[in-house]
Amino acid sequence: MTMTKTTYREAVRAGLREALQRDPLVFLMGEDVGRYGGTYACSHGLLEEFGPERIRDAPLSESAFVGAGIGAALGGMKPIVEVMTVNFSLLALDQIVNNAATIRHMSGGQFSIPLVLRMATGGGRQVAAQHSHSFEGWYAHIPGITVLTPATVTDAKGMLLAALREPDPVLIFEHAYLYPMEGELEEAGLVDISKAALRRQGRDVSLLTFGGSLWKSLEAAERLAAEGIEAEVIDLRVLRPLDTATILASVRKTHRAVIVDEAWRTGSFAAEISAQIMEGAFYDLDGPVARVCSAEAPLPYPKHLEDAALPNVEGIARAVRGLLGA
Amino acid sequence: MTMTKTTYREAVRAGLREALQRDPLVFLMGEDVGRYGGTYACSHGLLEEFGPERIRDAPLSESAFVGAGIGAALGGMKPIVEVMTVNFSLLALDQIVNNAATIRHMSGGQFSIPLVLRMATGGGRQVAAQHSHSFEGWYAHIPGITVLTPATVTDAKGMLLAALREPDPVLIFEHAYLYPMEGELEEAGLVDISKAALRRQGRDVSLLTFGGSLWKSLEAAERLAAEGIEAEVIDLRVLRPLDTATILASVRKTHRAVIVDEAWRTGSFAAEISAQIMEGAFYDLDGPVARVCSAEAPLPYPKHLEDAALPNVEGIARAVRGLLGA
Amino acid sequence: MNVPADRNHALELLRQMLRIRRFEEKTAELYSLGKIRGFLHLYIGEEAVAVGALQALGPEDAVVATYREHGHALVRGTPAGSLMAELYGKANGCARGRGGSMHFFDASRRFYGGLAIVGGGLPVAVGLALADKLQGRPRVTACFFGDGAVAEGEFHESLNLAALWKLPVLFLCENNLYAMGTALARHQSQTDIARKAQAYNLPGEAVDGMDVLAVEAATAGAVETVRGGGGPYLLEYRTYRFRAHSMYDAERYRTKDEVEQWKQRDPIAAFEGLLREWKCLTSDDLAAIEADIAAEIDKAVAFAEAGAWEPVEDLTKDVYTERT
Amino acid sequence: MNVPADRNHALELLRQMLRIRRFEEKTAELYSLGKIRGFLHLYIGEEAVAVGALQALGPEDAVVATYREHGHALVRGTPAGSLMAELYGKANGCARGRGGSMHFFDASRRFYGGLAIVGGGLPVAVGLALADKLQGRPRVTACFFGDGAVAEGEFHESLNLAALWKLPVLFLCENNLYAMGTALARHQSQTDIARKAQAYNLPGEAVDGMDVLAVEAATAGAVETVRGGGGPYLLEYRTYRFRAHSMYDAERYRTKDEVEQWKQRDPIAAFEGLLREWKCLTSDDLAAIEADIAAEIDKAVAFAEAGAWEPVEDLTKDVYTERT
Ligand SMILES: Cc1ncc(C[n+]2csc(CCOP(=O)(O)OP(=O)(O)O)c2C)c(N)n1
Ligand SMILES: Cc1ncc(C[n+]2csc(CCOP(=O)(O)OP(=O)(O)O)c2C)c(N)n1
Ligand SMILES: [Mg+2]
Ligand SMILES: [Mg+2]
Repeated sequence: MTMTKTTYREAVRAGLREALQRDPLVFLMGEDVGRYGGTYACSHGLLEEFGPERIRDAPLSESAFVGAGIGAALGGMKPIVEVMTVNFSLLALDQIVNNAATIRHMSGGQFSIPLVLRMATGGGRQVAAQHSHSFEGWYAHIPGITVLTPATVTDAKGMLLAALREPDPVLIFEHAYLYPMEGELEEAGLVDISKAALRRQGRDVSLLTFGGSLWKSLEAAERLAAEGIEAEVIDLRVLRPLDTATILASVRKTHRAVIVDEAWRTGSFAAEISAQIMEGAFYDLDGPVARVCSAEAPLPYPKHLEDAALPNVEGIARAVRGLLGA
Repeated sequence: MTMTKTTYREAVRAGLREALQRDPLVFLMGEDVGRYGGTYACSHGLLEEFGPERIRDAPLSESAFVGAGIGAALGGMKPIVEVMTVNFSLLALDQIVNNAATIRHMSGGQFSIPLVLRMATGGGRQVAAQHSHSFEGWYAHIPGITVLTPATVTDAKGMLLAALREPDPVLIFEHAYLYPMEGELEEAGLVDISKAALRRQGRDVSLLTFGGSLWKSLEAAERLAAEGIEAEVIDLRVLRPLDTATILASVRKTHRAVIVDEAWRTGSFAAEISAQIMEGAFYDLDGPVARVCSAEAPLPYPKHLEDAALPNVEGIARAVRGLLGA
Repeated sequence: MNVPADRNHALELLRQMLRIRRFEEKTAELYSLGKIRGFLHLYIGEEAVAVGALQALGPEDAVVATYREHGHALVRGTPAGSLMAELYGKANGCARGRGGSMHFFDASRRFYGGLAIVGGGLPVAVGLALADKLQGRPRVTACFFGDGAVAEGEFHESLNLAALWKLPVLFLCENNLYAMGTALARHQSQTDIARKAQAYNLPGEAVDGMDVLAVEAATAGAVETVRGGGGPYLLEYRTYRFRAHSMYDAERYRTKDEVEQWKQRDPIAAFEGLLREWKCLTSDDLAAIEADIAAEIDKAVAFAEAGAWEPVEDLTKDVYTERT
Repeated sequence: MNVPADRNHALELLRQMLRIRRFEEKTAELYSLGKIRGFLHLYIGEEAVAVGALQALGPEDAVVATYREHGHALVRGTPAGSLMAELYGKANGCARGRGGSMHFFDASRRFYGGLAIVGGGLPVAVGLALADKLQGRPRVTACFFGDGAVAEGEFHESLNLAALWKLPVLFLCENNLYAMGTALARHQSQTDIARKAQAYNLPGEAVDGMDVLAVEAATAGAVETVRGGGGPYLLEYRTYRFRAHSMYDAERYRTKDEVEQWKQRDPIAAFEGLLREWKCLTSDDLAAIEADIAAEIDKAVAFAEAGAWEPVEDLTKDVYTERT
């Protein structure tokens, strides 16, 4: 297993490059992926390397180019479509729900749509209400698609490559806050996109989370460890289909759980996790499962309000202490 | 209190007519609300009565006419916008999330958007995968809007009139299956749109549901009563802001709950209800809360598969029996 | 059209239009019997469009259609039995019964639906054409949609994208003057749909959609341009729907008179008249064609009746590809 | 323009353009100091558009703008201090600090954002105009958007709706030749944006957006038509953004040369030259204007610096209207 220090952004880029090199059917399409180099610079340099046919700048037409990705996949290509951010993906939602996720089943299995849809997600960069959404939980509601939330540099690259092997649509949510993050890129064959990952062992409580909130949860676990509380941290990684077994195994061990999800609390994906624990591990619980989510308000611009609105390390630690009566 | 026998469809129409008569600022806009008389005939006759300025047929442009409803509300009107069905509302979702729900908060409270958005929802009429969605749970995730799910003829009319008194956007989901349903229309002043309703008293289990599933749940309760199991049936009515107090009070009494929601199970609003019970009544529970939802597949056309996919009376009863070990 | 040389072809056009007409008349009957359920949108009156347009395509080309697609699937070659079974919701239907009337699919004929969100097929067609262009295949994708779809944002986005990238798409607008109950002038500020092509710098052309030969000729010309690398093409077929929008429609939005006037231009009757004038068709010919079609439809109904229901256990099959 | 009679007005045009320029230069500086965060999109180079266009509106008219709206809000009359405080995220900002650079709002001036989803403002503008029409008020709504927005479906849907219903909307396209890093010809198959008006049967006109007088004249003409009940109007202002798209942009998509050439056409320098030629402007005049503006901006910064942060307890205030 080789290990390289790299950023999340570079890991995404390395994944894109490898995919494009490996398979002539792969191409990248989206707003400003080419000449601009990608809003988050994930595709910087790829236009020069692969040319404008395979690195396609699209007009501001989310519905059309996502739909075109679906059509291209139906036509035998392996499109990677980048929607600049999850915020704009609402404009393409009909294509995702009614075509990408549905055509295989509705046609009686006649058609495959091997489409990979990438988008940046999440808040925390002071870009205010219309640019800070976390809708990956919404997407995880839709049967027919796979929903990935890479939180590490290894997953940032590896999940993309694994997604391209899937015969059905895969959505990848890259937390915009993570792009500059450095980490160790492990290259040890194919990354598994069916399982949650244990990121930290613990016995007192399970912290269940994904994406950008993983790092906050790990930091909270460190803080709690200093207080003698050992939190187990599970990175869900795949929101659909969910690896319920790993979640339940952890909860059965710790008997307590806190779910951390950056979406608004009501109707968050955290609720789904809580409900599944209710259904699968009720008798193992020593107390109610708690959720740490975003405040129920459009995310405001100023840092102090943004910090107050989003899940934060102290808030997570406090929720755990609350559960333990500590 | 006067009581009149009427259909759900007629109750909606009576609400529309009363609103239009009462307030010259009210108008109705949507696809085929005028000359066609409304896809579900809810607005039949209104064009003749109120004229084309107030009963406006819109082109197939969901984003534009929903956005125009937002703008008209900002401009001092009280628009009732009909999106033919929830399936097509995805095309207008950006307007709903990023403008309707957000502008008040984001502007620091400067603007009001007294918009009422009505749409038909749900499955059960063999119209297949693209016309059978239940997205009211998705909408209930969005802070800034109110989400109503009238299940009775009284609510069909009364909630519409109450919604028009709100200064902020209200979404009303009318289950398409209910339009021909007959019921007693109670006219006893304003309908409350802040509370869930107890539709049936019971001591053994709480059935928590809304919209089209209310009637299935009531029927299941009858079936269970014959077996000696007394189910309490709560009609949530308002998905956002949710009346958690009523839910918890019922669960504290019965110690058991089954949630019935026509959405796909994973990420359904039923999960939110389950999580809230976890958080608010964990120690009152005699067993895990269960969910009865739709199968995780696009809804197929044939009746036998549709019946198998959607929550049904026997499935609800079975879930209750499962909880009670009966 | 060269009368004697093309007689067989001409008879085939007539036969195809009649097939659609009779097939749909049967479906309306079966709908009242409760054999077919859900939404059923009939194409009756518009047959010349699908029949004329689809002559121009080869088997490698692709078709994307709407919920009003019985005619397109029939002409494209999907067996009537497979379509009828689909309407019944039977497992021997062209989409295993899951789609019903609005969602015909046939991979073997590159028939990509039967998509029922208005405008939703256009981006998919653009993508199919993109795949062909990227793989250097000389194929075209024909995308059918109604006049109502022209108001949707996806019409605009798709035409721009296709023109920008010079993709081999035929945008085929079936302008039947109504989007459900909303007349063209009530949903389009510019009622000349073909003219909208200029906004995307692509060729646009209006055609008499009641004249199967005009439809065929115009479409063949457009296909030639598109296949030759000329980029997308917009055709507007001016036609009319004789029946209600769907089986639930009380038709309050148009007069009986208007409908009657358009029926005077019935594309089948008109073409039949022409063929008789040209001495290409005798009453015996017609009777033979009708008998053929009647037999085909009887067989289709029998096939549907005999079909099995998909087992309930398969409900979630093919939500995802099965992993082996 | 009648030189002597309009001298004051001409100086005001210059002053407004300079205000925007200096205000934004200050914001760039404050951004590097970390006083302003998030996205910051500068309007520098495009000042003639907002300044010229907004002359034509009265106080009852409405404005809908994009995330690149500092200039529009300044010209519309929102005090610079209120805007600067908004950029700081302070509670004395024009949106209580919640919106920041992309979301200026000012109800008292009918300024409806600062909306940052590209294309998202157009339907809202259509609705504002609809409200006016329904209430018989002789108002117009001016809706600004970029060339990039023209590709979005909402452009198409909104123009059709407004034209169909003859609503008093001005569709004002600020064509600065780029949508972020994508050049016009790479996002529009038809680069003549004004011409797209024909697809909606409404008047469209292209204007030199670097010439404040041309902008003013064309917009005044359009407003007259629109206010007179002529329905919507599309204006395309041909302009150029001198700075990066936002503060994060490495500008790989265009050459320094191209930018330099456009800077030769700087709308402020050009108009200044014209005024000097006309003997309407002396160096002293200019110095006085600059001093005025400098003082205004200093005051604005002081106002922002002195502003309080909104209390954290108010985070969820105004998600809904408070019930009393
Ligand atoms: C996005 C969307 N909005 C609304 C509908 C409901 N609907 C189905 S068909 C139709 C009319 C479409 O008219 P047109 O495009 O002219 O096609 P036609 O039915 O005339 O063939 C409507 C409004 C839909 N299916 N999709
Ligand atoms: C729907 C949507 N897609 C993408 C973006 C990201 N984005 C912000 S500005 C911009 C470019 C817009 O270009 P244009 O409309 O020409 O306006 P300009 O910035 O040139 O003033 C993009 C792609 C967005 N805000 N909204
Ligand atoms: Mg039509
Ligand atoms: Mg631009």
